[in-house]
Amino acid sequence: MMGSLKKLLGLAIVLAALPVWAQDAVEVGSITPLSGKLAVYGEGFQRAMNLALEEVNAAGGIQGKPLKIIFEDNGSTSQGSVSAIQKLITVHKVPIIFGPAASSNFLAICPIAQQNKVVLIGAESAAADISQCGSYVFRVFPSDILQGRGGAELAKELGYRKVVLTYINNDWGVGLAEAFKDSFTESGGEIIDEFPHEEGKSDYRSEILRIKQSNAPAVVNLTYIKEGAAMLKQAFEMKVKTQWIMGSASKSPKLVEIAGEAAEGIIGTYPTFSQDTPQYQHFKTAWEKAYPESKIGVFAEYNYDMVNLTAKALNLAVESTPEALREALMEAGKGYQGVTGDKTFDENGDVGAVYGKWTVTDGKIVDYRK
Amino acid sequence: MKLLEVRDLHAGYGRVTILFGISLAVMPREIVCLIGPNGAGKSTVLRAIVGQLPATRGEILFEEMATAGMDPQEKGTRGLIFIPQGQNIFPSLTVTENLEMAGYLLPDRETLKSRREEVFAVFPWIAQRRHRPARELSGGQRQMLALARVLLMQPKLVLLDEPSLGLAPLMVEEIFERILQMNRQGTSFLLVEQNARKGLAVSHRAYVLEQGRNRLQGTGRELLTNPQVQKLYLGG
Amino acid sequence: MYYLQLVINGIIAGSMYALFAVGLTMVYGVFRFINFAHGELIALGAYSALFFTSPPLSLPLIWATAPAVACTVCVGLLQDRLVFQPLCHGTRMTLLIASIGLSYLLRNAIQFGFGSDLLSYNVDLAAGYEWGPIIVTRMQLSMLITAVVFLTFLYWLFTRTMLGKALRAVADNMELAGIMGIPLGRVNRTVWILAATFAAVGGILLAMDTSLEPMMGVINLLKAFAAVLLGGPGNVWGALIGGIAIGVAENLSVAVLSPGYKDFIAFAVILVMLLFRPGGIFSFQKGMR
Amino acid sequence: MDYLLHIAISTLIYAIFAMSLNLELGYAGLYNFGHIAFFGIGAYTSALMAVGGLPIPLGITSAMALAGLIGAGLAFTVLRLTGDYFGIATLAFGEMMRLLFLNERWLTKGPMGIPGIPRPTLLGGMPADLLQYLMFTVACTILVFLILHRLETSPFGRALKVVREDEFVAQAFGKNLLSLKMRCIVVGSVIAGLAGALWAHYMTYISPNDFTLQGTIIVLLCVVLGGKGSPSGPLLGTCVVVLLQESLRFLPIPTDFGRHVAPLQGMVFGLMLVLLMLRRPQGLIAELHGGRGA
Repeated sequence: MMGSLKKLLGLAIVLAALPVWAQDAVEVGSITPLSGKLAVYGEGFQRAMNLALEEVNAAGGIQGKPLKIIFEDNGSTSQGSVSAIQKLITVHKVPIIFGPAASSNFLAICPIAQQNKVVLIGAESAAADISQCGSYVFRVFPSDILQGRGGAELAKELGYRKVVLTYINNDWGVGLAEAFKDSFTESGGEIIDEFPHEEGKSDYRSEILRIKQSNAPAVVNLTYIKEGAAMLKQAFEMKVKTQWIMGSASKSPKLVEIAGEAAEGIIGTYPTFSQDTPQYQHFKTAWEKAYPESKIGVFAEYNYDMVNLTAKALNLAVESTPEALREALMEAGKGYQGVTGDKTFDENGDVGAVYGKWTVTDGKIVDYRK
Repeated sequence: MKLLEVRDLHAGYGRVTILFGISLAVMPREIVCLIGPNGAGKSTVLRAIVGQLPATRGEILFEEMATAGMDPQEKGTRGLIFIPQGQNIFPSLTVTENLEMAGYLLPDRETLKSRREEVFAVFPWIAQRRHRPARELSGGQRQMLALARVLLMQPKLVLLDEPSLGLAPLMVEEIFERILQMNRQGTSFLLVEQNARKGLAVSHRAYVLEQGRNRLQGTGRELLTNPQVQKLYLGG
Repeated sequence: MYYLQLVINGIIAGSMYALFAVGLTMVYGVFRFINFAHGELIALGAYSALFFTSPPLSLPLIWATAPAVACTVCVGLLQDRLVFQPLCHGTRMTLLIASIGLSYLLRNAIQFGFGSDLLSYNVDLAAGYEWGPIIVTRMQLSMLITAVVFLTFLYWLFTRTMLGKALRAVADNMELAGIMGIPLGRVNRTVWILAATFAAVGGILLAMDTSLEPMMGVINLLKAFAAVLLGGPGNVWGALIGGIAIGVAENLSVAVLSPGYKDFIAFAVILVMLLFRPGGIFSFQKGMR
Repeated sequence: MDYLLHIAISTLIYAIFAMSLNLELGYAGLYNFGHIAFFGIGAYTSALMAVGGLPIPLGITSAMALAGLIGAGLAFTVLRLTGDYFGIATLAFGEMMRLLFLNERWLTKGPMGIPGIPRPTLLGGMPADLLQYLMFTVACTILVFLILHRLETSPFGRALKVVREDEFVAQAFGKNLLSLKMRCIVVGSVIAGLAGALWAHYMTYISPNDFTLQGTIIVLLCVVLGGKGSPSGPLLGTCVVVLLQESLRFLPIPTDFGRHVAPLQGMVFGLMLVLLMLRRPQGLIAELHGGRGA
């Protein structure tokens, strides 16, 4: 047994000493949840990034060299994210890293990126705190504060002064709920009842009953796909007649697929971008061509833009120092019109956003119009 | 013909050997008792005969057939039954269900049914409590139930471990009464008994074991009157 | 009425916990270890039904149930043959850790095979049935009926058949059962078949209610643990009542506490039970009833 | 280089944590499935105090003290339970603590977690860099190792061993046995609290997600793999587990297959546990210490 242990250790040492891939490509890193509870989304992120990658390389890559993304799994945990970023920084020496989904995981690695002067870009992390992470941290996804405000405006626009607020009990849900509450009450709205719901459960009937009990005309439900679908379905079966106002994370064909009829008529906010732009049309056709068997995933457009924007920045950069790359990214963002709209970064590395409204009609997610 | 014959049996738990060459025999229609001090290996002999312990040396013959390689079910159907000490009923089963568990050693369900009625006739109190869980029974009643189950199986030989353990004297009387009764109907017993006086009184023959070896043997009466046995095991 | 509805929801949620807990408690009753891999049997049942309803077979869900249960049972029996039987002479902790390992292995195997995407059977929706102010959905009704049917079957098996009685006897005292000529192998297999069947059917119901994901079993397993302990390990009817008690307690808690603490209730119940009644509500002895 | 330092630091912190579990599991035979809770209590205590501006040494000490105190409370209530009951009770305790971390937002910031936990500063006032932090962790590991080694050879340790090996003797111990186990849990909790505090200051970020049942299971694997009941066992086990986990990152895996890697890794972990139990339930290095077979 000691012998095989030695072999095992030997193997690990050999593996650690393997040569890093040849430097004839420009490498960037990506920390993606390929396992754990966010793996549901991770595959979609990866597809979107690969789609953009192929296009970048087809168009000549980075100053003649192909672009390459090194994917590191983080197991959907902050610990995994730290391991992953340490490896990306020291073994692969990548200058730019695409950060992990889930704000808690993103926040865990921010200080490391900042300290090592590596550009960190997020495509899904919405927490307000990320704005304060430092000069090397960017995101192509708008902060919660904006979405919270957008949600509050939507509720008011629909004529609801009193709502029930429920949110998924994780970093995303709590962050967004705070932002929504501040914005909504500030402008005179009233929250009748407010409670979190647990992630990953299959029975939310009693939570729905609590909603039903409050007789709220509208419910703001900031939740994920699985939880959202289960809640909508069970509310439908329990004949709860209320207007559901959802957040961006529920805007997924998967939710509509699972909840079916129950998803009809829900309205949500999302950081909008017009689907009529040539950029979006191009993205949509490309996706359908590349992945005919799967629908466009959540935040796929942001991941797609992130890779394209990074490629533009790398092409713009005059040298490969962190400072130059940072500058190049700021520069690349200026007025950049991606699938998800304008990606001009402010001094915190945040982008602005227009909040659109989506609704489900006839089993399809469409823009909500009065 | 000997019903059971044990020749030069060595056995033990793991590396610890307890039996160093025990030899004994039980004839048909006989009650044989094993007595001896604590740790002499009396219960171990029974366990080795039913096969709960592997014999490291020696032979065990039941009706002149080697028992090595027989599973408990085969021994049971051939008429060799073991009643372990203490926990010898299923407490969470009802009284009737406890009796029914003998069914796996009977040829068919009809036999089970008719013999169950016989048992109810012999033990009216069992019939009365047939639907109660057996855990409600007292210690003596449990022992009786275990014996009643033997009646149901009608074996040739019963290995009985400490039937009187922890029972009130009156109950002990009754238990031994039943044993004698079954013996008269043709069942042989090999019993281990701490209460040596009582055990010897009901037995035809007995073996005295000491430290895993045969020490003495003789008829129950002979040993009862043997001064050495009296001094060592009969407290006087 | 609000509270009555909460209690009804609790009973139905609890009857699902009970369905899982019964299998868990039977395995405990006979083999004396807590099978962490039971959760994966739940997921496996759901996923194999998905396999049979998808192309190329595309069976209707109702027909897919039987082969799905059969597959789960096979895995249950394989677990027993390859892992638990060889370990049955070791300590109970060895068995327990092995079952944790198996749980990991199977869960990841499911993810390997089906991916971690959310999947669903696409069951049609229907509005619930109303009786005055009380509303019960069709899915809830099917869960309740399934639980009642299966547990009634179990009751029949345990009290009316030789095999069922033998199973209880083995749980009581395996050594004595062996001496009595009860075929231990057959009884052991029966336990696994029953446990896997209950898990698979429960898993399929859960998946019909919501969706499928590799973690679906684990989430429900902890509740099942609580139910087992509440009822006293090895006590099948205790597990039933324990499951319902936990379902009711956590659903009632939603009315007063933050639903973020819904799980907390189940765990608190476990702790309190263990402290004050280590043997469960009903039992003070081992054995299966 | 930083990557290697990172691996070294996390291995050592996990090794300390594993050693603390080993004290309970390997010596006293207590299967504590909620051990991660003490890691979490340590991490949160130290992090909150440091973020609140209190000196870090005070934070770490308080973390250990609080973990020990809660450990004593837990031991007091659940020690009467044996075997799997103890396991389930502690599992419930662990999950309850996690839910507290998650839901008591006024204190722990809930799921948002606590970012910006300071690293210990050196005399000059500069935060420790990775190498210095590694030194600090190494010192802690050696200290814990020595204390545990000392315990093992002390009458206390021998008593524990006897208790584990022989049920009858254990019963004869009676009340003393309870106090022995109690001390075991308290010491184990204090050390787990230390590991948690080290972790918080190293990661600079903690959230309730770091303290799930999964964490306990990984550490359990470390302990069981290395061999229960010797201080070096968990150390070795942790090294193997971390190396296995990290070396997977270096396999040249095609991107399309990438999504299969994580489940495969999980399958390997699960299979390892099962095979270990089947082939060597006493762990990898038990034979060096003359450990008993299964």
